[in-house]
Parts: sequence; C-alpha cells; structure tokens
Amino acid sequence: MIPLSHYLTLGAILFCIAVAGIFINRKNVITLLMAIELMLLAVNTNFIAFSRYLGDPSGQVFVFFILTVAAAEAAIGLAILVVLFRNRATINVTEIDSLKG
Amino acid sequence: MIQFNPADLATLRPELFLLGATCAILLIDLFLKPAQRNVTHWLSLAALAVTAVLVCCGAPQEHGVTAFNGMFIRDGVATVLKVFVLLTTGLVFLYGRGYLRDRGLFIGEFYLLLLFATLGMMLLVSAGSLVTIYLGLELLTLSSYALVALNRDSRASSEAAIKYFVLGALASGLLLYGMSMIYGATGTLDLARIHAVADFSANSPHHMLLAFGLVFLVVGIAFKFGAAPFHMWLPDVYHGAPTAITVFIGSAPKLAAFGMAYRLLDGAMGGMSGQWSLMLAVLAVLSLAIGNLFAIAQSNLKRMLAYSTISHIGFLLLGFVNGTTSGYAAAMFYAISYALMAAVAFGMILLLARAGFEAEEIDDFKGLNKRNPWYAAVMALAMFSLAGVPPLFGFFAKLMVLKAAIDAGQLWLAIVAIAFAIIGLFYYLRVVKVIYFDEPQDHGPLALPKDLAFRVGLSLNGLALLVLGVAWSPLLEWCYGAFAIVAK
Amino acid sequence: MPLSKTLLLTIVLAPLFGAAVAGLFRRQVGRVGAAGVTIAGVALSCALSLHVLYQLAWGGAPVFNENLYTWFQVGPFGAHVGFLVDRLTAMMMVVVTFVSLMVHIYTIGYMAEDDGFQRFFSYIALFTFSMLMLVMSNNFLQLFFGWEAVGLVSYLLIGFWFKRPSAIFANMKAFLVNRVGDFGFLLGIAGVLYWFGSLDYAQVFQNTLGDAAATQTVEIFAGHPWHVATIVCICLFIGAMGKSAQVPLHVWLPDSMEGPTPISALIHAATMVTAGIFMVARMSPLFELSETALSFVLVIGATTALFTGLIGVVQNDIKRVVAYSTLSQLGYMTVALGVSAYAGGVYHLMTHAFFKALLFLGAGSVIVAMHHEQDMRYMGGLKKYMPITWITMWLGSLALAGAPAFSGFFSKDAIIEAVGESHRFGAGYAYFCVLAGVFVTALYSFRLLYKTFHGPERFVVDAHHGHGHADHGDDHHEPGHLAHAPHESPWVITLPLVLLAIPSVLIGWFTIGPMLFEGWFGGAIRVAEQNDVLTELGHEFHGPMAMVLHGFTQAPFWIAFAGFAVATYIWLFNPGLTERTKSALRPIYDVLVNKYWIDELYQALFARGGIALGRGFWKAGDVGLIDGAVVNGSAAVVGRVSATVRWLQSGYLYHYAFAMILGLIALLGGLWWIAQAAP
Amino acid sequence: MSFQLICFYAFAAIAVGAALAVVTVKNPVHAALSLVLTFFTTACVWLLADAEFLAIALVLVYVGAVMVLFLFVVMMLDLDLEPLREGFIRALPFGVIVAVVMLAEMLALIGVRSMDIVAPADPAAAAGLSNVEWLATALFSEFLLPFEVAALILTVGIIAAVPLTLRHRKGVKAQDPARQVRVDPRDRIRVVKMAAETSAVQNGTLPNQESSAP
Amino acid sequence: MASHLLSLLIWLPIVGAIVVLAFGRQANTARWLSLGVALLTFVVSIPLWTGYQTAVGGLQFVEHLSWIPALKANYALGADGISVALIVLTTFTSVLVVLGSWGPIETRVSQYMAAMLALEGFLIGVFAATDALLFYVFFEGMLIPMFIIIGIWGGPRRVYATLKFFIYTFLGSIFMLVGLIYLHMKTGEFSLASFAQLSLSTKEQGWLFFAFLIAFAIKVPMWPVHTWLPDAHVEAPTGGSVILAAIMLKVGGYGFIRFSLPITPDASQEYAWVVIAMSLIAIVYIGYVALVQEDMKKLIAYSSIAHMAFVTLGLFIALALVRTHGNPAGARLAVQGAMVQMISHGFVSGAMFSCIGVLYDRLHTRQIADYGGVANVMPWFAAFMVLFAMANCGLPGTSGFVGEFMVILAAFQDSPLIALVAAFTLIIGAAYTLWLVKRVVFGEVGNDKVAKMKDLDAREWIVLGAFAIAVLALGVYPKPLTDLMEPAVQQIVQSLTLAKA
Repeated sequence: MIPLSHYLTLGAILFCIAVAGIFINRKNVITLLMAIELMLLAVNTNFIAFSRYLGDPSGQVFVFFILTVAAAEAAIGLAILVVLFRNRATINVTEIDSLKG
Repeated sequence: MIQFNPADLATLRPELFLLGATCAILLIDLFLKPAQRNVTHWLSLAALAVTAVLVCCGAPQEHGVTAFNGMFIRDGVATVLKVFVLLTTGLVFLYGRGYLRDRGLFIGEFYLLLLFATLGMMLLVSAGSLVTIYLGLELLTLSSYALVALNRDSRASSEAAIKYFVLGALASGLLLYGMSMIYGATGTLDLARIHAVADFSANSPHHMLLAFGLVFLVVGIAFKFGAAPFHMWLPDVYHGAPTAITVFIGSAPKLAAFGMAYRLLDGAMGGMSGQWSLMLAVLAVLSLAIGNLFAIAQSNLKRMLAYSTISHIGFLLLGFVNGTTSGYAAAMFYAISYALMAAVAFGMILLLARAGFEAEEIDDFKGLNKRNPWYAAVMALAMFSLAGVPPLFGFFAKLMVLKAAIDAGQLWLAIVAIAFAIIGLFYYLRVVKVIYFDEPQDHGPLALPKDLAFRVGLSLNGLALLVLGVAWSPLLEWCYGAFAIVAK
Repeated sequence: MPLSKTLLLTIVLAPLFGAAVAGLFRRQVGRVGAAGVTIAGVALSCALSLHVLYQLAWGGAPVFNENLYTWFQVGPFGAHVGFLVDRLTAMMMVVVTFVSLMVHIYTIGYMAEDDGFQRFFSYIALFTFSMLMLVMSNNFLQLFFGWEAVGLVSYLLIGFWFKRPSAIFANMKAFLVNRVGDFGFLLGIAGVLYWFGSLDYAQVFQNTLGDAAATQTVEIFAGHPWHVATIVCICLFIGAMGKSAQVPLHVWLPDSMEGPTPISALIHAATMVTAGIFMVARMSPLFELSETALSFVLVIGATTALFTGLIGVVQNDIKRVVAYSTLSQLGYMTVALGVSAYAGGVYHLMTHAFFKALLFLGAGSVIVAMHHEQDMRYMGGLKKYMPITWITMWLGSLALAGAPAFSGFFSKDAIIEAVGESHRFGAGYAYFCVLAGVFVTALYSFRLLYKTFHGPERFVVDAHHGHGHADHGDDHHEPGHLAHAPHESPWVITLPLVLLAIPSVLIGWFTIGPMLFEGWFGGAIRVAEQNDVLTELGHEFHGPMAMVLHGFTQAPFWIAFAGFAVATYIWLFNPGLTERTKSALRPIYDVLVNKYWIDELYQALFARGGIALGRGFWKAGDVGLIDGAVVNGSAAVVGRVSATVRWLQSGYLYHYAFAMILGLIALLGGLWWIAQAAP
Repeated sequence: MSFQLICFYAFAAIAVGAALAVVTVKNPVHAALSLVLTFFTTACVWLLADAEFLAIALVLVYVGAVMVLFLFVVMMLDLDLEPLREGFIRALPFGVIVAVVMLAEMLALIGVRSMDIVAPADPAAAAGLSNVEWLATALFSEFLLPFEVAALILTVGIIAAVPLTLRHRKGVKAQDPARQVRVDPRDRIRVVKMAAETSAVQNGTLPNQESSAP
Repeated sequence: MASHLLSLLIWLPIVGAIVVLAFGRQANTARWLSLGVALLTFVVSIPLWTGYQTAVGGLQFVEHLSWIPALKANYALGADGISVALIVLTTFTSVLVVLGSWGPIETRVSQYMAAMLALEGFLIGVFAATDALLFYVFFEGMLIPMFIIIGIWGGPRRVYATLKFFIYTFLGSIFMLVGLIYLHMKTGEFSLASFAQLSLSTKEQGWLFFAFLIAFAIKVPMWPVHTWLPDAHVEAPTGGSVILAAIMLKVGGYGFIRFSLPITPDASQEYAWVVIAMSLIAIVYIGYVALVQEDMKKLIAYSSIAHMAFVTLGLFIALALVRTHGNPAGARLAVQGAMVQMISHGFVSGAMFSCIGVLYDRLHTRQIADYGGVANVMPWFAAFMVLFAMANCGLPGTSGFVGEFMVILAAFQDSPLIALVAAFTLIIGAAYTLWLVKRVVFGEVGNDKVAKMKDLDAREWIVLGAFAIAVLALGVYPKPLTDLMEPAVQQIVQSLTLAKA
C-alpha cells in the first residue's frame, strides 16, 4: 500500500509549486489563477488521503465541496479577468498598479 | 445513519427566511423596470429587518442550539453578530442607493449579491464545522469579489477586484490547506469534536500537525480581517471598489471575520490558545504599526480609512490575545464598534459624492463645517470615535480590548497599541482639521442628497457613536451575555 | 490709656481711604477733592499717630499687640494680620505720617500743573498706608506685605511720568533690585518660620531666648554646618539691603530720582528706604544671636556709607547729590545696626528723615524755580531769589554734615562713637569708613549749597523762550535757559520746608538722651549685654549740651570742618580750581563719575546676560531640542517613515502575494523554532 | 515495491512535472493544457486512494468545465504574450528558494516520516458500499446543509458573472426585432418646413433631432 | 441626603451647549443664551461652596449611579473642598469667558459658545468625578471642544498649535489609561477610593507613577513637556486662552492630588525628586524663556508654566516633608499652597489673557513691539493690567502671593536650597512681567494705531473688574478658601503617611 506520507508529500510539493508559480509569474494573471487551482488540488489530495487513511467520508465530502466552490470561483474570477481586460486591454500584473501607496 | 430532523429548519429560521426573501427578490427584480428598482431596495431592507427580528426572537436563552449535526450553531455570539451584520448591511443599502443610481449601478444584482453575502456571513458566524465555515466564507467572498467589480467600466474597480480575487483565492487555498491538516489530525470536520477529540498536548503525535494547520488557519483569518502582513489587498480594494461597496467591505465582514475567528480559534483550537494568541499578538503589533504608519501618508480618504481599518484590526486582535471569554467579548465589542464607525465614515463619503464626483479625497471635505455644520459634526464624531477619544464609542471599545490585553498580562502589547494610537490620532485629526479649520473649496451650502432615509440613517448612525459612548453598558452586557451563554 | 484697635485701624485706613477715593473716583472728585481727601486722611493719621506716641511715651499705655484677623490657618501655621505698637513703632508712625503730611502739602504746589495730580495723591496716600502696615505689623507676613506694597508704590511713583523712557527704566530697575532683596527676605522669613516656629514677632522673639536657638546649626551643603540664626539674619538683611539700598543693591536709588521730587523726599529718603533699618532694629533679638550676621551688616553698611558718598561729590544733578547722600546716610544707619547700636540706627533714621526730606523738598523747590532744570551747573546765586529755600537748605545741610547741636550731629556722632566702641569683626574698617564719610558728607553738602545758591548765576533768563510748564518730563528747553526769572516757591512748598527745618535743627537735642541712652524703646529693641555699645557710651553721656561741647574736641567735628573748608575753598572762592582738581584726579574722578561701573556690570551680567540666557534656553531648549528634535522631530520621522514605507504597497499583485507567503513562512518558521526550542 | 506504489510514483511524477510546466511554460494555452495533465494524473493518484467518485468528478468538473473555461478566456482575450514573460528569469531563483524553504518547513512540521502509516481496508468496501454510495450517504445526511449552501454558491457564481460580463454596449450594431416591428413611419421621416435661407447655425440643431430617432 | 447638585452643574452647561447650537442661529441669541447658561451655572455652583460643610469634611454632594455594571464603573460624583473650589473657579471663569468673547467672536458664534459651555461641563465633570473611568472620560472629552475652539477661531498657526495640543495631551493621558486599566484589573472596580486603598508593590507603583506623571505633567504642563502650551495659547482665541490657562491646567494639578499622591505614595516619594527637579527647572528655565518672548501671549503662557511649577513643587514637597522629615504640618502648608496657587493662577492668568485679549481686539496683534504707551490712551486698562501684572509677580495683597508664599515656606522646611531656587521666581517673575508692562503699557504712545485705541468698554470693565476683585479678595483674605480646602488637604496629607507597598 501507499503510505500516507507519500500523499502528503505530493500535496506539499504541489502546494509549493503553486506558491512558486505565484512568484515567478509576475505578469500573467491567468497563470496566477492556474497556480491557485494547483493549490486547491494539493489541498484536495491531502483531504482524500486523510479521508482514506482515517476511514472517514467527510474528507472526501469536503473535497466535493471544494471542487464545487472552485468551479464557481473560477467562473467569477474569469469574469473579473474579462472585465479587467476590457478596461485595460491587458492582464499584465505589472501594469495593474494604479492602486498603490 | 443520520436522519434529517425537521426541527433543524426551525433553528435556521432567520437564514431560511432571508434565503427565501432573497430568491423572491431575485424573481421580482427580474420584472422590474430600472425606474422601479426602489421596490427591490425597500424589499431588501424589509427582508433584513424581518431577519433581524427573527434572529432576536427565539434566540436561545440558556445555551446554544445546534442544527444539522452540529454544522450550524445558534448561540448568543451568533445572535449578536448576526444582528449587527444585518444592521450594517441595512445601512449599506440605505447609504448606497443614491451613489449607485448616479453611477448606473443601481441594479438588482447589487442587492442580490449583498443579500447572498449577508447569508454567507450569517452562516459563517453560526458555523459549527470546517465545511460550513468554508462555504459560508466563500459565499461571502465570492459575492464580495463580484460586488467590488460591479462598476465594470471603472479601471480602479476592476483592478481592485482582480487583486481581491487572486489574493482571496490564495488565502482560501491556505485556509483549506490548514483545514486539511486539522482534519488529518483529528479525523473530523466538526469544530466541537475537533476540540474534544484533538490532543493538544505538546507530546501528542498530532501536535505538530495541529500546530501546522493552526498556522494556516490563522493566516486565513488574518486575511479575512486584513491583519498585516495579510492586509495588502485591503487598501487597494477599499480604494478601488465603488464607495457603496466599500461601506460594505469595511463594516459587516469584520463582524463575520470575528465570528469565524472565534469559531475556529476558540471553538476548534481552543486547546492551543497559547500558540495562536502569540501569533495574533505578533500580527496585532504588525497591523498597528503598518496600519497607522501607512495611513498618515494618505491623501485619499478611502485609502486612509483602509489603513486605519488595519490598525483597528490590530486593536481587535488584542482582545483575542487573552484567550478568555471576556477577551472575545471585548473583541466582539470592538468589531461592532468598528463596523458602526466605519459605516459613518464611508457614509459621509457617499453623502458628499455626486454624479461624476467621488468626494474620496480628504481635501474634498475642506470647510465642511461652513457648508453643513451638522454633517461636519457627524464626520467629526466618527473621526474622534475612530481615534478613540472619549466619550465616544470608539474609546470604550479600545478600553475593553486594552483591558483584555492587560488582563492577559500583555502590558507591553497594550503599550505598543497606545503608542500607535497616538500616531493614529494624527490622521484622524487631520480630517477634522480639514472639516473645521480649512476654507471650503466651493462655497455655499452642501447639496444634500434628496434621500431622506439616507440622511436620517447617517445622522442616527453618527449620533449612535455618541449615545453608545455614554450608554454603552447594555451593549457590553449583551456581548458579555453572549459569551456567558457559551461558557455554560 | 491703652491703645484701641479702632484707633490704630483708623490710622492705617484713613490714608487708604483717601487713596481709593482719589484713585478710583479721580474724575468725580477732581483735583481739589483728591488733594483734600488724601491730606485729610494723612493728617488724621498723623494726629492720631502723635496721640499714640504720646500715650505710649507719656500716657503709660502698654504695648499694643493684637491680631486683627487670620489671613490663613493651615494646621498649626497661622498667618495673621495684626498690629504691634510700641515706642519704636510709634516713633516710626509719627515720622512716616508727619513727613508724608508735609509731602502731601508740598505736592499741591509741586504738582500743580501736572495731569496726573489725582493719581499722584492716590499713590502717596497708598504709600502712607503701606508704610504704616509695614511698621505697625506684628508679624513677618504683614511686614512682607508692607515691604512689597511700598515697593509697588515706589515702582509706580518712580515711573509716574511713564512717558519718559528713563523713568520707566528706573522704576523697573528699582523693583527688580528690590526683588533681589525680597528674595533673601522671603527666604529669611521661611527660615524664621521653620526654625523659630512662628511668623509672629512676639512668638519668634520668645523662641530666640532659648539656648537652642543660638546654637542650632543646619547643613545646607553637606559638611558645612551653619548657625540657623546666621542664615536667617543674613537672609533678612539681604531684604534690608534691597530696600535700604545698601551696596551692592544700591543701584536703584539714584535712578529712582526719575520720580517727582516729593516722592524722592518721602519714599527715597525719609521712609521707605529706611524700612530696612527699621526691620533690622525690629529683629534685634534675632540679629543678636549671630555675631557673623552683624559683622556682615557692619561691613556692608560701612562700605555703603563711604563709597556712595564719594559718588555724591561728583554729581551735577541736584537730586542725585541728595540721593547719594541718602545712600551714604543709610550706610551710617546700617553701621549702627551692625555694631548692635540699633537705637542709634533708628535714631539717625529719625533725624535723617527730617533733614533729608527737607533737603529733597528744598531741592524740589529749586527745581520748580528753575523750571525743572536739575543740573547744578546751570544754577548758582539762587539765594537772592528764594531766601526761604536757601535758609532751610542750609539748615538741612548743616544737620546732614553734623554741625554740632543740629539733630544730625547727635545721631551721627553717636554712631561714630558706637563704632569706635565696638570690637566686632569689621569694626575697624567701619570706623575708618564712617570717619572718612564725615569728610565726604561735608564736601558734597556744601558743594551743593555753593553751586546752587551762591556764586554767579549760570543761567540765562530768556523771556522769548515760551514753553509752558506742563511738559515736565520733556527736555525741550536748552539747559540754562529759563523763560522767566526764578522766584520763591508758593507757601504750600515753603511751609513744609519750614516745618521740616524745625525738627531737623532741634529734635536731636531733645531726644538723644532718652532714645539712645535711657532705654526709651524698652522691649522693642533687645541687645545682648556683651554687644551693648550704647550703654557703654551712655556712661559718658551727660546731656546734650555736654555732648555738643565735647563734640568740638572730637575728630568727627574737625573732619567735617575740613570738608566744609575744602568745599568752601573750591566751590565758593576758587571755582576755577574745580577743573584743575578734576584733571589732576582724573582716574579717581572717572571711577566716581561712572559709579564704579556697577551699573554697567549689572547691565551686562544680569540684564543682557539674562536675556542671552533666556534666548539660549528658548531657542536651543524649547524650539531646538524639545520642539524641534523631540516633538516635531518624532512627527517628522514618523512622516518620513510613512512616506517611505508606503511604497511597500507597490500596487503589484505579486508583491502582495509575496507578502502573504512571507508572512506564512515566518509564522511557520516561528512555530518550527518554538517547536525546536520547546522540547 | 508494489504495483500500486509504482503507479503512484509514476502518476505523482507526471503530476509534479506537469505542475512545474504549468508555472513555467510561456504560453498560457500550454500552461492550461499542462494543468489538464496535472489534473488527470492527480485523478489517477486519487483513484489509488479509492476515491473513485472524486477522481471522476475532478476530470469532469475541472478538465471538462473549468479548464475549458480557462482556455476559452485565454483565447478570447487574445493576449500579447511577450511582455507577460518579462522578469521570469529574475524571479525564478526567488520563487524556487521560497518554494524550497516552504516545502522544507512544511515537511518538517508535518513530520512526514512519522506518517508512514498504512491505510486500513477501504472503509466503503468494508461497509459493503461503493465509494459513491459511501460518499452520498454522508453528503445527503450529515452534510445536507453544506450541500444546500454549495448550491447557493453556484447561484451566486451565476448571478455574479452576469452583470460583470453581460453588457449592452452602446454603439454596437445589433438588431432588436421587437423594436423593428414596432417602428412607425413617422419616426423615420419627418417633414420639416424650412425657410429658403437659413443660417448654418440653425441647421446645426438638426443632428440632434436625428439622433433622437431610434 | 441625595443631592444632584453636581450632576446639575455638569449637565446644565452641556445641555445648554446643545440648546445654544439648536437655537443660536442669530449671533446675539447665542451670546445671550450662553451668558444665561453660564450665569445660571455659576449661581447653581454657589450653594456648592456655601453648602460644603468644612466641619464634616470628606466627600460631599455624593452621587452614585451604576454606569457599566460589568466593569463596576459608576457614575459617581462627589466633591471635597478642593473640588468645590475648582468647580466654583470654573463656573466663575466661564461666565467671564462668555462675556469676554462677546465681541471678539463674530463667526459661528453659536458653535463657539456651545464649545465653551461643553468644555465647562466637562471640566466640572473632571473635578467632580470620583470614578476613574468617568474622570478619564471627562478628562479626555474636554480635548474635543478645546481642539475646535483653537482650531476654528485661532490665529494663523492654529492648526499646528491645536494638533500639537491635542496629540500632546492625548499622548499623556493614554498612558494613564493603561495605568487605570491595570488598577482596575487589581481591584475589579474603577472607584478612586478603592484604588487608593489598594496595596501595590514598589515596582507597580513606579510604573503607575510614571503613567500618571506623564499624563498630568503634560497637562500642567511641566518642563520639559510644556511646549504645547505656548503654541496653544498664542493661537487660541482669548476665551480659549483664558479657560485653558485658568482651568484646564488645573486639571493636571488636580490629577496629581487625586491619582499620584493617594494611589502611588511610595513611588511618589521615591521619585519626588524628579518632580521637584522638574518644577525647579521650570521656575528658572521657563522664567528666562519668558523673558525673551516677543509675543505677549507667549510670555504669559510661559509664565503660566513657571507658576504651575509651584503647584507640582508644593505637592511633592509635601511628600518629602511627610515621609522624610515627619513634618505633616509643613506638608499641609505645602499642599494648601499648591491648591491656593492653582486657584490664584486661575484668576491671574485668566485676567492676564483677558487683558491681552482686550489689546488684541483693538490692534489685532499680540507682538509687544506693536504696542507701547497704552497707559496714555487707556488709563483704566493700564490700571488693571498693572494690577494683574503685580499679581502675576506674586505681590503680597494679591492672590498670586499666597500660594507661592506657602509653597516657599514649606519648601524651606524640606531644603533651604529648594526654597532658594523656588524663590528665584520673585526676581525672574517680576523681571519678565514688568518688562512686558514697561514695553506695552508705559512709555510714549508707540504708534498711530495705539493712539486711536479706546479705553475699556462696559463689558470689558466687568470682566477685568471681576477678576480684579477675585485677585484682591483672595490676596487679602485667603482664609475662606484655605478653610474650605483644609479638611481635604488634611486627608491627603494623612493618606501620604501610610506606606502601601
């Protein structure tokens, strides 16, 4: 069988890749959104692993909800992105800095 | 097999009513012409009012009631928070109408999203499980993202929305990561059971896991509050969002955030109060420092108030440092006071704003006293109250949290807090100075909005800061009472 | 007949009433009313004072010592207002009210053309009240009240012509120098209260009797025990130095001549300046406890007596000559106090009051005649124009110079002999000073007379020079040019001269015996047996006649005569000699004319120094350090930090996210660190 | 090493590699596709943990809906890609350091090594249920309230997306049949009496009248 | 017997302020209304004085209402002799301030008057509160009207001055708040009596002492935290200056009496030298600084600092006398001196600022150099000015003497050196005051503008006359005042004898 630690390590790695992605992609909002999806994926992996190893369904149920919410979130996020692009004709993060200081 | 218990529905009566009303408004609004949007407005207000009544009536007397297998808790804390969430949301409706109309944003979606957000907050403060916390939070934040972006033709608004969204999603991710750890350590999502099951002792095998999850939880909470260094979204969002939305973002969600913090930190992680109170103390100091230092340099009132919010969160967190019910009560008291004060301050911006003019620069308030002494006084009340000058409400809120910190033996924290409060005083006084001591840019009396309800509401809200400053005992008793119920 | 409280109150309040009416209702009562009411008040006081003196001296009335009311009562400390009237007080009351009355009358003429007529009367009546409060006090508090009140009136009167810059400078100077004295005085009072347990004279004097009082010491600076009596007495005497213009606090008195002449006579010659002498005499039980303090008094007094007199020789302003003479005579009185001859000091005080008031009023009369010209270089030969003034001035000067049988002779001789008799530390120096002073006194006294009344007229009567009399203060006219010829003053001016001349000549003859040698003052003055020089002298005293005859054989007389001779030679017979002497003695002359540069020193040290210090404190301390560096500085630092750090809020999304992640990492790291540290 | 473990390593390696690609590749379309790959492989990993339903749901929901949405937006927005890559190299070491530090902290704190526990038997199977039944039982009893709330959230998603993206732009030339039908000839042509000679200024008012017509 | 006199005194002016705001749209209506309210308050305060039974002593006119039961904070009022004296001073001065602001304040009269009345109410509240929280609320609350008064009706640098004033005082008091909360933690209530009975370790007392010190030292103000005062005074309108100098500064001294001495006597003893040193520095240093001021108000402001130093000096000398010399009698003298000095300074500084206000109303400048020879054209004014100047330099017979005299007498009993430095005020105080008088009042008429100045009008006469009567009455017969305060002073000294650590 696969030990729990493997899952957790995978989750941690995915999580850190997501975090790194947020840093390296200083320009592209879409990639930022994708990095966040990655992060949720890491969380879900954790939940599933725990759920499996605890023999408890609630972890998996939580993943179900996370997927649901993430879908709605993606919808809204992309909608905002579209609005932003319409207003500024860019999704370059370095150009979205009129609010600062 | 757990059965559905119809009595649970009775426990959720206020939420169910609000949901029903919201759906009804959704449908009704579809058939309304833009000119008839006032119907939506008043219906929404009525819905909030009725909900508030329902929250109060049938509030549990002795101890909290849970429903849906502990997913939902209805106790004193929830009652108090809900009442003020509903109240401040109502104020948002009241204050925002003219502003939105002037900007073509007087649309049904505003009301619906706000009502959904309110529902989310009610759920959040009543949450009894990590799932309900997450879902309530998302219901609130998703609505908020959309609200911030509502003025889709505004560059600032969309910029604020994308920042809010990305950072909010990141924070959600972090929070969830923490929840997964907690779940892993305890095997349950139920807050009460987490508290009961978890072995918080330092030599427990799950101790590190819990502590690890706790850090992420704290980050999620701090983000929701806007505590430094998780505050970066806050000034930009306050600044960029349409002011009517800023009123909302600045007031009610702080109450919800308090509820969430209370449920998570005390309800679930109460056994680790030593750890989280230390973390919160650090965050409090950072928030006080950053909030006050940054606020001084602002010329935009909304932005200044945003940074001031951060500093107020620093104060609020002092209440948590104690880790006792009286500390929570103080923090809740603070959250309520802050919500009311912020409502006045932003409401004043709305009052002065006209079509094509945002009135969000501090200089836009120049000489207000000469143009309209009454609203100048209202704004001054808000500023003095925010600064914490007695006999205004804000002072007593500060008193309570300082007391909480000192009772906890964290004298140094209290002293840091007041040291920054002095810096804070400076920028609040600057607003008062502009209002009273400067010459107005355009002379002649202030053109007040015709909306009588707005004016009366704002005036009463301002006066409340004074009245509650003199007679704050009932509210304090209520807050204390709410926690006493939990304590039993 | 015992003295009644009502009687004494009337004496005090009558002038106050006059002052209040003349001051507050000056427009309503007018000139006549103001003069009338004040003169009536002072006359009443004077008459009643005479009655009091009579009752005490001959009527067998006991000493009056009662409190009127309690000023405050804090625990055991009571401060009261009350009267102590014994012979010493009664004598002072008479002197004060009599001279005051004379001055009042004189003023009618002297100030006839002044706008501030009523104000002036109000002031001098107020002064009379204050002076009476001072001398009649039975406690230190009230003494201090009177002390300061006379200072206030003096301040107001010196600056009476407040348009004159010199006057308002002089009055401020007078007040401040007096304040320096008061500073010591107040500390002395505090010491009295602390170490002698009361502010009440009788109580304090009672407490001085114990051995403890004489031997008690205190260490103000560790390791230097001082007798408390010495501290207290020196402190009190510093007060006297201010008020009685002793070196080095004498600088205000010559300048005070900026005031109208009547007040120079009243305040700066006869009464107020002698308050210090009176006070020390009154405190004799205290001073007797400290040999050191008395030596201090002696040296100061001797220095004053000689060195200020010397300045008088080179002055040209008629009033200033008299003023320096006053200083010198005050020195004599102080010397008397210093050798424990308190009665001698007081006695000289009394005689001096008459003849010095006379001299001042005479000088005033001259000044009026000369249209407010005070420079003696533009006078001369006035005797034919104003005979009464001339004669009375001669009488006064003779008394001052100590011509035998004149009142000044008795008092001054007594002092000189008392000094000769004393073995106190400093008595030798003092003896030299007072003897030399006799020569100097004669020199300036007769110089004044010769330059003013004798010799050629050094003024021009210029009828076309049509200036009104109203502009007293303004030096419009050219020196030595008069609108019309000088003439004798009206009777309101000459009458007081005559009335004052009588006691100046006679009073010594009748009073020397009882006052000096027969213990007339009774318990008012207490002298320790070993210090009692007057009693020593008393053994050789065989009546005034004998004293006068004896006087001709003594050094003082011949020294005075030498002074007279020199003065006569130089200023009457050989005026050309003046200039030659002046150039021959140029260094000495410069020192004297510049008054030893003490004014300049004070000006530089205290006035300019104080201002420089104040500016330094203000600019460097308040503005620079406290406000600049700390208050505004901290605000500026906060502002600058704020302006700098605000760019952390860069507006870039990834920075925001970065901050969050960093926060997370920090929290995790902290947790990890704690976890590592904990187990 | 069991077969399952080999599978796990394989899928996990692909997932990590694809995830790295997501955050490093230039083209957002490629990134999105990499993300799809990550999802697929992660779904496989989930299958290994007996979470069949969620694995399928992940593929259906994410790959089928969310990622399509992403691709749709990416393509619709017609991005200029070059500037979006600037600063990538500069930020890379930084991101790597942060990620590594964080990973180290996380692994240390979780105490991964202590978690080498082996899973018990599949609880669903033990109860004689399929994974879906097992999940559904919990979802519709214990988690009934959250389930309803999730529905609300989706509603909010719809309500929110509409005002943000649906817009009636001014100046867009689109037909409105209803208004076409309602049209009245008088709205179209107006006969205006004009003086023979009018100044140009007066004529200047005409465009306004025109624009008031539909 | 239940008495609501104190409540009435607090709320009458505050309610009056609201009435003035509501009905005072016409400037004259506002003026008359405010005068009525102020007069009424003054009249109501007289029974406080006459009704205070000195034979009984202690707190009288006690009121007690539960305010915040959860914190055991009460609406608790009570007055001893000291409070009564200060309250009457407040009501008296307020009448004169309203009267004195009649003409000079022309814009937004109702707001000005309302602020003044509210301020009066708060001040009375400070002096009447026996609950620390209530005290604090009044203590801080009065900053708001004062802030507004200086800021709106003040001079050209009013914004700087008023911000400085507010932040400075806020800075001080907020540290005190921490101290109060700490005490509340210890006792569970906010009553001053319970604080006074609490036994505290030396270390605790030390912290509390400095918390109180900074609050009250700024308020008094003591060197070196005094720099707000000259600025505030210079920029404030006359009425503001009067109330600031005459009453608000007293709050600091009052605070020392109510907080520092009874609550932290041991620490006060330990650090008395700090306060004494600061006071002595103030007397000398500030005296010199006052000497070189070119602005009349600034000069008087600095002189206020020097005079208030006698208050702090007296209070802490008392401690030294009780604790190190076992001389409670001297301590009573010291405390009485400090108290009398407070009252007297209220009259004298109020009068001086009123005088400057009279001049300012005529020429609209406060520079000394712009005046000269005022006595020529304004003889009555000159008479008043000289009188008050004399009171300012502590001439016997005026009120200014009494307190200084007592304090110096008492200080001598502690150390002649302290008395020596303190007595230096006799010289330097006279120097700066008389120099001011010399340059302003005396001399030739300074310029054409001065030549056109009119003498006092009736209102100014009443104001200055009332001050003059007060100054003289207190100087000639201070016994009624000292008798009024004697029981309270005795009680304070009594409390000092008990160590708490």
